[in-house]
Amino acid sequence: MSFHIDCPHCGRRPVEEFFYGEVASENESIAGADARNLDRVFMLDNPEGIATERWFHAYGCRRWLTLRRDTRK
Amino acid sequence: MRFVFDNHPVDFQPGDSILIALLRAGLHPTTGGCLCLAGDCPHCLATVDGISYTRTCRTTARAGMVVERHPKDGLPKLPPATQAPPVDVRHVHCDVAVIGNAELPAEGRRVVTLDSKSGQDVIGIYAGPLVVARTAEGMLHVHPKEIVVATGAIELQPVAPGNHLAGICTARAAEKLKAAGVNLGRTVTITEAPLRFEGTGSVTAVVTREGRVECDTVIVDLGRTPRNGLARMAAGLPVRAVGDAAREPQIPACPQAGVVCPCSGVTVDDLKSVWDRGFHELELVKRATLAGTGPCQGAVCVPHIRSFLADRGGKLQPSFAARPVAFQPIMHEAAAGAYHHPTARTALDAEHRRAGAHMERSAGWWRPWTYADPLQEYWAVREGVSICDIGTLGKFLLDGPDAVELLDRLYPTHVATLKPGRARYTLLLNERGYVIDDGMICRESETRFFLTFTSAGSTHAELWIRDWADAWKLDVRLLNRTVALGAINVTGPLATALLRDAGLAHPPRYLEHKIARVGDIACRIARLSFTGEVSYELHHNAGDSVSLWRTLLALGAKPHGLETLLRLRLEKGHIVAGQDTDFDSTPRRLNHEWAVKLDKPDFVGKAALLRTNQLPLDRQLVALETKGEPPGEGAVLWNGKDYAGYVTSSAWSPALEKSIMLGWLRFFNGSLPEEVMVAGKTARRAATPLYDPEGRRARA
Amino acid sequence: MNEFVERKIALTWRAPKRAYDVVIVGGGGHGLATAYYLATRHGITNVAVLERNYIGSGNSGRNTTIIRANYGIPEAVRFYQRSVDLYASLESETGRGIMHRQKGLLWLAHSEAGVRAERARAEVNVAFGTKTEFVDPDQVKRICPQIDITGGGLWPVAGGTYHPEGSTARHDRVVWAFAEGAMRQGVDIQQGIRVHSLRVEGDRVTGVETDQGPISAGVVLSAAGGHVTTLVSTAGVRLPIRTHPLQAFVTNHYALEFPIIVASATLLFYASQTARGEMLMGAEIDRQPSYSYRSSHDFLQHCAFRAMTLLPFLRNLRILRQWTGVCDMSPDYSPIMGKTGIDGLLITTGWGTWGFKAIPAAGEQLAQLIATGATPELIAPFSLDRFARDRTMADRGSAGTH
Amino acid sequence: MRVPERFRLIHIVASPAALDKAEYLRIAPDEALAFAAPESIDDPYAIVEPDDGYAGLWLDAQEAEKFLARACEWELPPHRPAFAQGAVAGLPAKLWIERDRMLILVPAPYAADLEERLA
Repeated sequence: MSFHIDCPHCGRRPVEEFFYGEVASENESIAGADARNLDRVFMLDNPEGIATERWFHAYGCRRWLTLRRDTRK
Repeated sequence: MRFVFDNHPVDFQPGDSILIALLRAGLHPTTGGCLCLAGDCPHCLATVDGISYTRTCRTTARAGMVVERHPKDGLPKLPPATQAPPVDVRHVHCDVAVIGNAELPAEGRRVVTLDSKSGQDVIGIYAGPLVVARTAEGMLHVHPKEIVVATGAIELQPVAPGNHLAGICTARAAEKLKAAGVNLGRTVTITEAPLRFEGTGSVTAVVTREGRVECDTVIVDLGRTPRNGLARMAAGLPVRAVGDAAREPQIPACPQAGVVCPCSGVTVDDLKSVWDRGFHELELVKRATLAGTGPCQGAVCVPHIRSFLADRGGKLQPSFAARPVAFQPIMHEAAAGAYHHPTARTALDAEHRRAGAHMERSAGWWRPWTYADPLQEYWAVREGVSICDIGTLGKFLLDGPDAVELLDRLYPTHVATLKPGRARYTLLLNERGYVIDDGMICRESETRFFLTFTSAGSTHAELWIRDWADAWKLDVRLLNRTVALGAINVTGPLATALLRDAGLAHPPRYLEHKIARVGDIACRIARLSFTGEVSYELHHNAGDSVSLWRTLLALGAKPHGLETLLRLRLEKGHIVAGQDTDFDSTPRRLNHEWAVKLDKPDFVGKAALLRTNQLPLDRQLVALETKGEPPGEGAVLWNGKDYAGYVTSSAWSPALEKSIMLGWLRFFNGSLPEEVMVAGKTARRAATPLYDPEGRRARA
Repeated sequence: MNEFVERKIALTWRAPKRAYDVVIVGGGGHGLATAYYLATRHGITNVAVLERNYIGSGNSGRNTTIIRANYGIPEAVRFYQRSVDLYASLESETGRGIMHRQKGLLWLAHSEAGVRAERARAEVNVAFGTKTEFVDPDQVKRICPQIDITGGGLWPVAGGTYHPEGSTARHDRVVWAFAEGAMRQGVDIQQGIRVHSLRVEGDRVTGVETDQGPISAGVVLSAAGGHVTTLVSTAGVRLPIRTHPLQAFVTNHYALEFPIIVASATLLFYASQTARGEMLMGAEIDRQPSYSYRSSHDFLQHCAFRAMTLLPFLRNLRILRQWTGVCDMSPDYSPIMGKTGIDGLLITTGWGTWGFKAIPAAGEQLAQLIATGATPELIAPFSLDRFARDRTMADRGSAGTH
Repeated sequence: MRVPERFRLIHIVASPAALDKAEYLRIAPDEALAFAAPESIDDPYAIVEPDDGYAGLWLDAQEAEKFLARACEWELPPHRPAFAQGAVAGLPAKLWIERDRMLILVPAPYAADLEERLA
């Protein structure tokens, strides 16, 4: 599956220029040692539909971007 | 002008396809079947210049070509290996790509037309959108905003006994043959499926409901179905079909007898047989008979199978999902524009090769494995002074008001307490509390840090730092210096003396770093130790690497390669992330809890460690020693008859005169066995570091 | 006459009932094998297999049909060896041809690190009863003369492992042999029925909701491939699974002159020749999750390039078709089988790129779990709670391709 | 084609506002390359370092167009001069495109690969 990503710095580029970086990190404490932590680090969202994802433009600006993508398309 | 067909010369006229030339000469590239001359059917496939499954109707004859029939019984042989220069690729950007033959008002838009009649064969429409075509000049990758599919229609082929005979063609094919001056003899045109074709080899008569007619050629005019595979392949993309490609498919009468799928040799009786045993879905019928899975990918058979299933099941099922490829390229063409994944070279790469080093790929870099004699290289470090190219290390500069905050949250070690000019070893953990890498933190000023990571971990390190800095919205500046800086490790008991000879009056002390000149080259000098001896990492502008390397060699240092480095560090019990670690290596499993400060408020992986540290341990990375030859890396450890783990690193230690290992050892009844069997020998657990346990040599 | 026309297997379709002892969601190899072993080994036949499309339409019908046991950790070696053994006797057990061919599998290494990994693989394989031997480049060339040992000058072969029990079988035939065998014992297999959620009362599953109404069940097994997360989330169960596409392609049909399976973890590709003569090639999963069956040219281009690097005779073969499946990838590259914390709800997932080779063993073991209520020892290490227990089954032997 | 050579550039990481004040090869909002060291950067935390990490060469407009048509699958910006970055011939490239010539830079460890792919 191949598609294009609009990099806000570099422009439209093929997906092969990017690293997939999983879902967007949540800006929250990283030290809560509870079941929620286990859930967060292993039990993944795997949306069959719109996903909010982080991609790293490895071949260009080498910055992360956040995008929304339909995983069914 | 002639080409060769099964060892016979065949004359052709300029512009002739191979098929036309053969038919004009009274020859046929296959045993027969209804010819379409439009690239849809499998009846003209032959081996052309060694390439099988070539459509002779779409291949222009050239003098000297070698054309061969596919074997009558059996399949074409696998071809021999050949060499050929890569096929060229050209990228074209446009507004509209038109596939086929459609008049489209340009209206200021950039239009690219890809027409198979002009030799542009489209392989597929992919997301992007991207249209990939094969042309006489090479491969064309067209990047349009929208796509128009104007590929016309396929003429239906007849299903009836005898449809495999030569001398049958479609109506449009007949027109082309007549125009090319091919003698069709006595012709008869049929507009509905016949009861049968008669003849041996070639058709001599056709029998329809109206009767029997003798002839030399049967012209079949049964209707058309859209040639829309490319459009169907592109569902969800900005593609529209126009003209005949957008027409409603014509469903032929339910086939009664004969071959339905000429590619796979599937008959109407086969369809009946699988239907009667419960295979009712088009896809299941396809899979149970292999109809539609041959070279024509269902162009001939699918309309008839749909008709058959509608007749039996009462409803018309949709056609198969269309998938690439539409035009079948050879692998050499498909691979055009692919580049082999590059392996990086340090600034000293040519120096190593000139010195005759055996180079190895390691973590994406070419690295010298050994220059000649690994034992000599080893003793140069242990007893003299030696240099190693460590330019592959990940190297970063970090600054900013939040730099300390960021690093204290990223690393499991204390950062705020590190004084400028000092350096500290650190692990990197992921959120699961597993070790993903290790490295050094060198503090330069209140806010500026120089960070190193392993060669294998350097790519990930940048992603990791930037991702967390973004997530926490911390104000930092990060510069990746990995390829901008070269790095040379000067190590051995005589290292300090060598640097003094190079003009460095005040080398840094253990775990300190400073910026100073070595020879006339400005370096960041970090005194660390991976080898167990006094070591200075000289980080410098990569453009100066060769000069610095030669200066150090001239002062008497000998180079050592990766093999020696791995042996030296094993004697010190230092882990190599990725070799000695596994996907689930917690610091506790690695015996590296000393490197994790759980009293820190917050760091990546802390929550996971607090949770997993409550659980009983299952295994640990331990050091082992044994007499004689070193067991192979990967060797299994046995505790009596029980599997106990495996060796991750193994080498002969010349200094200790025994074989030493790191390996994963399982707990038995809550404790680690003291002795295990490996490669038929007893190995004992040993405390690390094995070499110079007090660490006096590195600090000397 | 086409020898590949299926002439024996007969599928018997029945009208659906509203209640079963066991409902299996997903009519692929895993779901059907579990139904088969439930019926034939344990006499449990009040079972429905619910398939949203046609049987074998998901990864079972899209995979590249390789069977092997040369995994990297003891637990996996034992489990997959059980599958290799069951596959070898499946034709005689079912009386149905699955075109099982033992071909031997050659797994190539191209660096010191790769050699180290292959040596480790051979060691742990032999320790747990799987035949795998380390071979040097000369032996590689003898076993498969078509390999360019210089790797096209780019990736010279430094060694590898040879796994003689590496085999292939025709994927559809495997699906149908299990389906027919289950149907004969009275199992209901329903096609074209979509399960959209699980019915749960308290912490116990009671059945499924489908587009054709509710069906109640004492036990529900999710064998829904890449769609497992969506399905079990309706019962509040969260999984460590991401769904990724895996692509493959075949060439046209050629004489059967490539009798072996070749793989390279460094070049990330593998190749074999199907019983009908297509050269079949695949690579690693697409990096980003997706449920899309769309194929990419980037995959075709790079897989073709890497394949030709090691097998230069491929250069002049014509490509017939490329396709895509969607894989349920686990974080440790090992499957997840068994209980979920919801009574009566079982899963079989995490099959990633290695599901086909596990079909008989997974089906047999899950059937035993359903019949006895106790997790068999062979699959106990692969339970879902291993992530909470910090006992992940990290397997370098399965990471990468097929 | 000629052989790519190691270039010495100046690499700057600084606040976007500080970088907005001059013309640079702008890699990212807070990162830029310059052909010469700037006189000053208005950011106390700015990192300004000589950078030997790129290798490349100047191509004339015709050479550049020919090379990019086969090695670059994305569209170049229309204006001149222009800075662009992305995959070229499978390498992470930085392009400085003037009206009649173009500088192509890749990480110096891949200089040999660029040379091979230009051939």
